Amino acid sequence: MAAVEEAALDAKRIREDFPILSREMSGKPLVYLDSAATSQKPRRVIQAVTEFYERSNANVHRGVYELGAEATELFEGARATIAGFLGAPEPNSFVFTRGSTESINLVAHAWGRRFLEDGDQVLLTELEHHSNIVPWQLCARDTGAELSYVPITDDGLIDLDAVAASFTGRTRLVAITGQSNVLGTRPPIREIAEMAHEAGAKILVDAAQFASHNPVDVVELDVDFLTVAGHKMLGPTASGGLYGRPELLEEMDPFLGGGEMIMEVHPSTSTYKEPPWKFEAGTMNIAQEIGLAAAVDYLTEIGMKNVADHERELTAYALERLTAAGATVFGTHDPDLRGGAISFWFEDIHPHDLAQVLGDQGVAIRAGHHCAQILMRRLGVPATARASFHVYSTPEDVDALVEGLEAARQVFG
Amino acid sequence: MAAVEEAALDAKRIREDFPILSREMSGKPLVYLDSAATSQKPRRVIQAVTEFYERSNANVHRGVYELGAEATELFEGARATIAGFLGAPEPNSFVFTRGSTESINLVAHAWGRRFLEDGDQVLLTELEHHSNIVPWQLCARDTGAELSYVPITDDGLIDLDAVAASFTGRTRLVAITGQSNVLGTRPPIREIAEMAHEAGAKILVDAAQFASHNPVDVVELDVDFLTVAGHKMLGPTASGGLYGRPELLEEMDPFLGGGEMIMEVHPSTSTYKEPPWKFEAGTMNIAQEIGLAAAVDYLTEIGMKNVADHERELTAYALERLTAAGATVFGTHDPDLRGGAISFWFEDIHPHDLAQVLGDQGVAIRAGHHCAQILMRRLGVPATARASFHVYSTPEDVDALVEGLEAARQVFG
Amino acid sequence: MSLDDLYKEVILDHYKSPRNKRPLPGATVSKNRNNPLCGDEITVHARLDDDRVAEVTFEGQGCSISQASASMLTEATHGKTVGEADALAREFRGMMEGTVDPDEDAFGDLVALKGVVKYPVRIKCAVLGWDVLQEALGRPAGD
Amino acid sequence: MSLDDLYKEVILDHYKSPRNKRPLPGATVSKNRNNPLCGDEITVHARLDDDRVAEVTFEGQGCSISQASASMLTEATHGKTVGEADALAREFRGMMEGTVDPDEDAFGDLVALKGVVKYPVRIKCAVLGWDVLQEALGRPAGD
Ligand SMILES: Cc1ncc(COP(=O)(O)O)c(C=O)c1O
Ligand SMILES: Cc1ncc(COP(=O)(O)O)c(C=O)c1O
Repeated sequence: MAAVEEAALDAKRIREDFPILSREMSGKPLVYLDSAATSQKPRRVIQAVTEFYERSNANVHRGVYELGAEATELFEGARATIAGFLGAPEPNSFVFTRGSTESINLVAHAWGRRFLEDGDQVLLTELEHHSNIVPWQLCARDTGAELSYVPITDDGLIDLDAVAASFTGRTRLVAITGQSNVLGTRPPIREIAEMAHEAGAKILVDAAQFASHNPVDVVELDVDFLTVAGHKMLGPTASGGLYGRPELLEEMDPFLGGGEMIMEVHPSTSTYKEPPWKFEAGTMNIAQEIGLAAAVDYLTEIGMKNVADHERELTAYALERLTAAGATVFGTHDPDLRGGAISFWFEDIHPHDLAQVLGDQGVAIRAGHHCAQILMRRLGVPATARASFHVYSTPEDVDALVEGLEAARQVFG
Repeated sequence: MAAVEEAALDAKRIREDFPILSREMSGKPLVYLDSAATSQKPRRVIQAVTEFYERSNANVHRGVYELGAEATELFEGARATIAGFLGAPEPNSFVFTRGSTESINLVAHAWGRRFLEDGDQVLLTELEHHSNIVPWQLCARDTGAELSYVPITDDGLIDLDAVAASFTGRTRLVAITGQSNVLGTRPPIREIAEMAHEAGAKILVDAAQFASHNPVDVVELDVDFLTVAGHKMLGPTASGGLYGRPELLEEMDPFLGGGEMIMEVHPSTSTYKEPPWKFEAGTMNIAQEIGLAAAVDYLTEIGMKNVADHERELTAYALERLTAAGATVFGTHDPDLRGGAISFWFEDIHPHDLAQVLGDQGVAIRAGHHCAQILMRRLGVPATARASFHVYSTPEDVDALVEGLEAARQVFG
Repeated sequence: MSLDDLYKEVILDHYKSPRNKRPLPGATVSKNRNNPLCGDEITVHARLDDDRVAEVTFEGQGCSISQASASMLTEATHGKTVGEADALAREFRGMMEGTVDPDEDAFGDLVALKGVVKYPVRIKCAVLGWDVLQEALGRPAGD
Repeated sequence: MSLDDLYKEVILDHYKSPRNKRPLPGATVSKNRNNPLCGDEITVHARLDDDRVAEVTFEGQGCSISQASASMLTEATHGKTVGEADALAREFRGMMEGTVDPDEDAFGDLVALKGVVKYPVRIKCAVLGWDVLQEALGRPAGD
């Protein structure tokens, strides 16, 4: 099988770094095919968190004593590591948040409510995750801005003509996924950024999936905001952040108020620190960002290009085997145009039932709307079954999935 | 020494549960007296996090497979544990957040911006931490509400007459600390809640310090909101939450928008889940809340009454020794009226220099405004030095502090 | 846990050959709801005759559990008074919460759904049709 | 790290007996700033005579590092041109960032502050007075 011969990375060896992968589920070896929901964590990330608590735990930015300085160095060092991973021009253009959802809400408050006006347009796409829709709905409610959605092609792709046709004279922001968590589709971000800027609009990329599976360079992509979900890129839950173009971060409102983001507090007004600290109120997710930096180091050692290649090989293999087994796979079947989140429908079996039967075989896949109800309506299905990959996924995982489908056919056939 | 003879808990034994306490700092055994900034973590909490990642990691609420159900059970089980610890009437009255700061911001957005109107009053006190001031300033800016501050007595206490005198016909909310992070002062919450309710106002208690050192019963205190900082009560960073009276949570706006907090998403509007999930957008701090539940179990085994008693004993001892050494201790000296955050000034030595010299002796204390600039102005000092305790603190820690003062006197005397 | 507990014969039978799955001309009430988790959707039509559920049908789509439960529901409540149907809905919910041990006689096929209790994520699927029914009967349940 | 590197004799001397710590009647510029981290506060007064810092004093309160640094600053910039004073401020900041190895002659007592580099939290204290000076000279530095 081609995928194995010219493997981009040694997934078998990598698997040994992930303690959870040796557990069983429902009495069978665990086959984890739900990395788009959350990734598993390598030992090194878990240890980075443990070591922080066992050796360096202190609150940051304020302690004069050595332990406090150590914790601050680890925390700000994590910022530099993660910013560098994204090609950010400077560490301080990366704001720590709990993940992609909080990052998008941050922009919707600190930039959106500050700069959007009645009648302005925010351009989304039919691919978007609820986390890149609902914050804009709430922002639109407060500002009078309007949302519109670039339609996808029947193949689940974003067509540049469709994007061009969606701009109005009032388009102020394009908020778009870097990689669909349902179809794996990757819109042409570089080109859309150019169109946005020509139209005088900003562009935000929801990179919850994109950044965890592809090399990212925010300067080359020329985007204004890019959000990161640490827990999907081998990092701890509650880690992640927001890259923001420095000039934009500078002029934005604060988001959450509290300790650490201020310069001076008077009874009715306050002055704020410079970005990124202006957006980091109260005690932050210190251990988690340090863990995410360990994940980023781990991914960098593997090489993000290899991660993407591995994903493409697995996706090609899975598309071939699922289709042969009789599944209907949504979105394009061209593995060069998509990442490895594969949504499918199998015979008359409801995805929920399918996932249940598969789960009983030790195979973890997701069933549902994947936080993308707008896309589900466009696809004309109430839900899909979804398999998704990360560095530790193997062709054997795909084989187990396909065998599981046979079991489901027996129960429901 | 009295404190040792009738000890409320065995701090020496407890210390063995905290791996970090056996490290050195600046070449000396670590004497950690900065628990009000963040507490250290017992092995059990660190292990709960590790075990989650090694054995049960999956995204919650959505997985049909066993691993997903397991993770959901641990996460919702943590909610029940923490809610129970606070005496909350039902687990679902506890919303997960990153800590006290995010919780207060949540209320300032979801309740404040929804219900406060031009000219309404939000009543704070001069004791408040910036995290219980700045969110209200931002909310006031957006709603036209006004902030006022109950003055403290010269002893750093909140006098009920002063509270009564601060109410206006337009008071809608009293937002008050449960325990000052600077002076240790504990305002009489039960009585103030009664006054607030009589005036038709709600009461929010910032329990970042209070809940980590005292037994809490939200029903008995009769408060409307109470915020918790997990990292200060032996839990992981990025853990914590908000207790909210169920009827209030019910009628509040959403806060952050995104996946998981919705029922149905349509292009321009959405419907939301019931509380608490309505306020939990995107992937949450899963491992962290599970870690916090382990911390709560640990504290419950020790007994919060013993934690409070231990703190009182240590505070009494520290007040006595610091005063004898020539330090000026701010706030009341009555250990029954205060918890163990002890701010002091020592001779002509600036707190920052003091903390530096102490740090060199292995003694970690904090120097600065402690995110309480309004209180600093009231005390008439630019900064204070602060020592603070938790279950692992001992009279010997206080002794080391006092010895360190002698060293500082030698450098600066 | 074994899958056989969940996907019992009788459940699969109701799923594959649902009873009373059709529109109901002359219905006096019709209510609709969906379960956003899995995209299940159920409409319950009922013709109420005085205080009695004279006829009840359902329409919708979804997983085997939600569809089988709705199918069984139409059989179990047919001819009952509104009060009896509501009581049955509440008993059913009790069974799902593990607080009620079902009376096999009153429950009939519904007993087969007891296995769902062990799969917490699926409980909402089993309860969906009953929520809609109670709403249709004017006895809405708390979520 | 040793405390002696930080609290050198000369620093403690400037701290305990600050030079030119007083108001400056006839000052042509006065600027004030504080460091919210530790509550340090410094005002710099200068009498500029053409392009020259004819006289410079400071007032304020704060930790030994911020006060000693300000005291040294008044000695080091006295009589310099605005351009020279600004250049010194930049060199000083370079020393604090570890990018400039100070010229002992030009720096004088200021060299003693080199030990602060090892205590990152304290760098802001050392730099505060210089920030104010540059602002007073109309050459504000980025934060
Ligand atoms: C009284 C008080 N309120 C609020 C906070 C902020 O809470 P958190 O650390 O959870 O952001 C703190 C801690 O810094 C505090 O001591
Ligand atoms: C495309 C996409 N956007 C946003 C999110 C939400 O991000 P987070 O999990 O960090 O809240 C997800 C993950 O659920 C996602 O797949």
